[in-house]
Amino acid sequence: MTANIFINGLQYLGYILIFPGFLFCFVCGMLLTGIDRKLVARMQKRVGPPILQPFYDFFKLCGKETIVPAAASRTTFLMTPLVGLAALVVIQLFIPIHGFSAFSGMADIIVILYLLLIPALAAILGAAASGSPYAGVGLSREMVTIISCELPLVLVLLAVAKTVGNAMGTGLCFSMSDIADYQVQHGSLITKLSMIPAAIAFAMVIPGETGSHPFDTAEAETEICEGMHAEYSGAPLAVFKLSHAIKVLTLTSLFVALFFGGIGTGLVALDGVIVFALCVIATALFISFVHAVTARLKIEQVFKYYWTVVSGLALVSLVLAWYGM
Amino acid sequence: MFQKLIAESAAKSPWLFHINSGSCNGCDIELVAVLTPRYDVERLGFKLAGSPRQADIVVVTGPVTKQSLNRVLSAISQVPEPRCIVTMGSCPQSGNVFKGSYSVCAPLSQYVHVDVDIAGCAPKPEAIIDGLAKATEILKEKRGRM
Amino acid sequence: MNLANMTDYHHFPIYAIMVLFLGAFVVSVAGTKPSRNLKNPAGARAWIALCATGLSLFFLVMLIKPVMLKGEIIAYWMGSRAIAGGYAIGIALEVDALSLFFALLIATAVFVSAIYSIRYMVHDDCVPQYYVLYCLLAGGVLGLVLSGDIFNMFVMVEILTFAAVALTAFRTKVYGALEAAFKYLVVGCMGSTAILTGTIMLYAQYHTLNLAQLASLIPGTLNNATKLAFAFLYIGFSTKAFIVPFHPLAADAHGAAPASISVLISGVLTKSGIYGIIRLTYFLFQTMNLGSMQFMLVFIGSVSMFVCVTMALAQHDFKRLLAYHSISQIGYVLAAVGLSTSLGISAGLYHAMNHTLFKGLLFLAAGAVLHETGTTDLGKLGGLSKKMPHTTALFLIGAFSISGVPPFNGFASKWMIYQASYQKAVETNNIGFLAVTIIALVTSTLTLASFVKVSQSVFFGQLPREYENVKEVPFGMRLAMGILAVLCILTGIFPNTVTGALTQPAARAVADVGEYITAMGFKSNLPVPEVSFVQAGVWEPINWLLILCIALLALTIVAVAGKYDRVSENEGEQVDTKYQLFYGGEKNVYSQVGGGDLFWGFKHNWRHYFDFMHDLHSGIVNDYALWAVVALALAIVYMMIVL
Amino acid sequence: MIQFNYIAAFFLIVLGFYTIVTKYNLVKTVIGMSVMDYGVNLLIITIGYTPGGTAPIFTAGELTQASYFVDPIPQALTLTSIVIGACVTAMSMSLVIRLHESYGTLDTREIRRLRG
Amino acid sequence: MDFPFIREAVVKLFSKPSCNNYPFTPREAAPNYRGRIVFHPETCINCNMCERVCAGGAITHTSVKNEEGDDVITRSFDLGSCTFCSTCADFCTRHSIELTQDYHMIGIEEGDLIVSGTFIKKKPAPKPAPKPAAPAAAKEETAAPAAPAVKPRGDGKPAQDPDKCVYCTICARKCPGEALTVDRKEKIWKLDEDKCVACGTCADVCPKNAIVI
Repeated sequence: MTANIFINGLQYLGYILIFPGFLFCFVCGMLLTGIDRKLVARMQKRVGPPILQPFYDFFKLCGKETIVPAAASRTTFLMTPLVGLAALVVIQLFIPIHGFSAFSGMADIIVILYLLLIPALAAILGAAASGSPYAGVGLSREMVTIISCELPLVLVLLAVAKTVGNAMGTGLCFSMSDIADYQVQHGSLITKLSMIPAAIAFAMVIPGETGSHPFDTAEAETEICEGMHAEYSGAPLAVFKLSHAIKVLTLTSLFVALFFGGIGTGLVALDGVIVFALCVIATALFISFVHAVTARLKIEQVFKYYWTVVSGLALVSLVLAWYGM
Repeated sequence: MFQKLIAESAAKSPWLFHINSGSCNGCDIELVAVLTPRYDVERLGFKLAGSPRQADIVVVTGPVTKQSLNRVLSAISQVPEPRCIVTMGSCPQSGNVFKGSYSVCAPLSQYVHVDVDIAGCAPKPEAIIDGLAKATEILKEKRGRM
Repeated sequence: MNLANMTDYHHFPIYAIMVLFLGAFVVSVAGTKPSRNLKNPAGARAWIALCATGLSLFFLVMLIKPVMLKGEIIAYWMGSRAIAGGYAIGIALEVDALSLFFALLIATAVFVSAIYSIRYMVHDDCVPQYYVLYCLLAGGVLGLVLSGDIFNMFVMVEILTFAAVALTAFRTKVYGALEAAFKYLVVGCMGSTAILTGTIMLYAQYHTLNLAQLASLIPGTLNNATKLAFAFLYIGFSTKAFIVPFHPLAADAHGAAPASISVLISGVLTKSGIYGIIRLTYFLFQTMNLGSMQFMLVFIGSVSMFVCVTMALAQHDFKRLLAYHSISQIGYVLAAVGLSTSLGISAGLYHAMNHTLFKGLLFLAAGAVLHETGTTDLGKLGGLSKKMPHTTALFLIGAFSISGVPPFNGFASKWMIYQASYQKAVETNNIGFLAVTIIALVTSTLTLASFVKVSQSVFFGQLPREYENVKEVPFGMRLAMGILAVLCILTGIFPNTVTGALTQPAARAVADVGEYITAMGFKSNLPVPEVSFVQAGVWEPINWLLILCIALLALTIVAVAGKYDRVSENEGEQVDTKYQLFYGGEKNVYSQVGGGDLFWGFKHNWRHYFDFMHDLHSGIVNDYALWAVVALALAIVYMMIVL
Repeated sequence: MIQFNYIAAFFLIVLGFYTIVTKYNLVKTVIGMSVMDYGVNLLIITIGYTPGGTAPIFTAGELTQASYFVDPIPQALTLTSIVIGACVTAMSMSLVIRLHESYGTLDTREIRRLRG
Repeated sequence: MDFPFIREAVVKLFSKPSCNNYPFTPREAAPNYRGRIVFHPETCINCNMCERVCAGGAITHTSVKNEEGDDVITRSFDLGSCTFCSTCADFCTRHSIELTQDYHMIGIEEGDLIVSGTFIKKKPAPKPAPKPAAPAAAKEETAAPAAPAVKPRGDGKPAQDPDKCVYCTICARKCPGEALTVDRKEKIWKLDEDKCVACGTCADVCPKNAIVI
């Protein structure tokens, strides 16, 4: 009995620390960022940094001096990056990968939606704690971006809940693992008519949530000195960069888990996982592509764009889902 | 091992912070040219940082006018260690044609220790890349000393 | 009467009320001369008030076991004057789970606020009178929710309105305090008059004032006069709950009143209004199974939710902002209650409870800031986190709770509300309820935005020079805030326990009207309803938090091992340039991003709406009275058409 | 003739509302509130009225049938209501005095520091 | 929102990067690029024209006497103060200054950016051959009669043709060594033999061709 608990505990610890947890997130997130940077450079006819560049950046920042400004509140300033990172890793644990999730049955899509707020909130609090006026501007923009993304995201997730619920006969289904199981059994959600606008809307939300072009108003390094991270240096900054990398991974894998789950070739044993990974990479490439071909928007344009175009798409999807299409 | 990794990485990802202390913009344009597809220093890991807190290398252009002196010095002091200060163009190194003016405080080296001077008015992008490469070597050495 | 008889728990409801009114009496008898103790100018009178509120809370807590857990309904006839000839002549208290639920909330808020008042009211004159009014207010609200008699409800409403108006105007030197009190008095009196008129009309029809008897008589006998009475009563209780269109009063009153009173106004008075509406719609008229009634409550709730949160975004005063949020959260409660499903009622009550806790906490934090700095203007404050770290931490807990950030209690209850509204939408196949879910989710984010603004402009950012010498607030005030913060976290982490012990019995009581009627001794042929609290989604914060804690722990270990916290900090008084903020290299630049401009990107797109709203809230008492009259007229027309 | 009472009562209530909404003088607002109160009081009293009824006092032997009484409960309610109405008037007048002291005017259009 | 660069992005993704890969493949500067200054001290005649025309004040010289009494002149060019305008090279009559195509100018240590050259200027001490010109320091009258017989002196120093000379003073103003004194009123043209470095600038600038070398 005790041994059993011990082994279970060890297994869960392994989940948290290694596979869908820290190590995996660290490596994959950083690699995705590296690929993104390389790809954007190539699209601009540049050579671009090596794919391992984010790792170099991370380790270099770890070795730098960490300065706490005199005006900052020390604890908040130093703790918020860690909280944000931990929350992101926890979200990653809840996202099912082709039916496998480390902690199934605990995650509902609205919970995930709100957990996604925590990293952003941590960054915002850290920025506020630094006391910098640039960080103040940055955090206000980040907050407006969050508001902008929230409405389409909510609509998309409700549409998904309704679609899966319709198919399962319960009317609505919030559980992430149920959605994954459904897709494994009935094919991925993207094959449904109602889910196509939702998928497009979700894909458009990803750049906004991760703060990538053209929605990177919050971290506009050329106008407001890196915005929220203006006063961060050294290891905390490294953690923020890592969080950003993991956020890309999290959102893309959430996207794939919601819309492209359950695609398998049936040729090899782990085909589902491989297809999943490929889908994640493809989505990341799409984000890079958007990054490369757009210029930064003004914050009010970001808001307008999300609350009209993207929300409109999501609403169409919700209405279609409501009438069972 | 971790320390070695950090020291190795320090040379591979130097981030720049650019301070214009009253420059004519010639050097600034050249510094931007370094980031363009033709020269593309990002392949060496260079990146322009928005804030001095995140920078490793401070690039100063311009003849350090009296108005900007204190600002330049405080911005430089806000860069975390290990850091490397690079003056670019003739102005911060000596004052160039503005030498002797009542409003110019150049050279910068009488206020802070300058690690690398990149000569030229304005320097050619290749020269800037060379200078920055030298700066990364110094950076790595400084990291080793820490 | 022997002791055993006296300690019978059937007497406890009246004790809980009596203790407070007695407290008011004793405090007033003790005279108006301030004591020489500078730390507590009210002297023993403060302790009397504290004891009274504490005792009251104690009596109510003792009732949890019989009423909440065993489901007993205490029918208590004053002076043992029970039913005579089929009509209730005497004055009755009737405590079911719903009443007790609200009474517990009220007593908790009152008790915590009393702890806070002791040190908070130090700088005021006339503190002894403050405690008289305080006890009156508390007693009034408690009497309202425990009363089994509609006329007594009216009397208690008047008492609490009076005390609240007097306390709003208590700091006469405060900008706008008198004005706020007068507006509140005018519209509040219109509301009270409406309640009295409605009561009288019911009496004219049914010749009884007892709630249970009315509940047994009214259904099936609706005529125009009854509908008129319903409209009057509904508007009367709306003014007490400050829901749209009465929200400007709340904003004015909260902003002007002392923070300890703002806690009561937002946490207690609004709850009394909600309680009145629940009693009215579910018990007296039992109209809630009508789609049109559900529609009305949900619609007004959603409008309150959204309008008030956008109004809050436009505010520049800490307490006014909190006041608008208060009404926004009441909108959640109303919308959830209006869903008329057991889950919805349970969620609404849960949110009502959480609202009392976190809004109390936030108002107390605002009071702490006011106490130390003398202002609540968001534009003037800044950087207090270095000077008041505990207050900042407590404020952040409150802010996270109200914004619905997991794992705090706001999230748990909002999550239930989303589920309830979505389930309702699916069950009735009505896309209108879906809109409620969406509005609730968006409002939640806007709330978060608003609190980010507050934390940035009050607690973070740069410290203005004049607040260099600000200190942390006294322990008594921090204790009061700490109690609420702990409750916020506990109710957030153990949502299932809390709903099981408190809100589900209350929701069951709401559903089971027949039991309420029969407990009082009247006949009821209402069936015992099937009550289910099944949700589609799960929220198990313990597991989730455990994982988060492990992850955070692992990170912290790595961080400590990697000497993450070995940072360079400024030493000594003089701030080296290295540790100054980066502001383009400038030195000592006082630059704080103004609280008002933070959400330009959002507001710019909504500028016509904001301009319109600003013009609408004109601040003229006639306009607010006009809104009340229009609301009354609309309510009458709506009731006449749909009921 | 009892209908006139009801009409008068509601007329008074509406008159009170009208005064509060349209008059820009604080004192007139207070008067409006009082008028509203009187309307309600009249309403209550009217409801308790029984044609031909007497005072609800039992004096031994005179009356045997309680139905000749007017309903005593509304009268009790009216007393309470009158007391409350007086309190409202007193309270609002005291506020008006303080408002006049600090604002120097009784015009509601100028007493609007709190808005938006 | 419109996306004007989609096509270009896709095309460029599959085309070769336009990067010239600088530090790994060395690059020549463009023709006529003005880079590092090279100084040829052996041809310098210390006329100091370069110092006078230098806008940035980058050119300095030091003069030390060695034991033989000769001037050891070190001319240094501070690249850290130079605008690379090439005016010094243009003005140098002896072509001792040259701006090369070398752009690699990085200074790490003190003096990395200084280009200098040293040469010895022989002391004109014994004054063997050009004796006749020497006493001119004091006696104007003697100089004037000698004027008609104007012919090149042979040592590279100027001689005046009084017939042609209009005493416009341009030569005096242009003389880098300030060896000439010309007074317009008194009609005096005087050469300081010690200061003259025989650069020939006066002959070049004379509008009347009144100076012969």
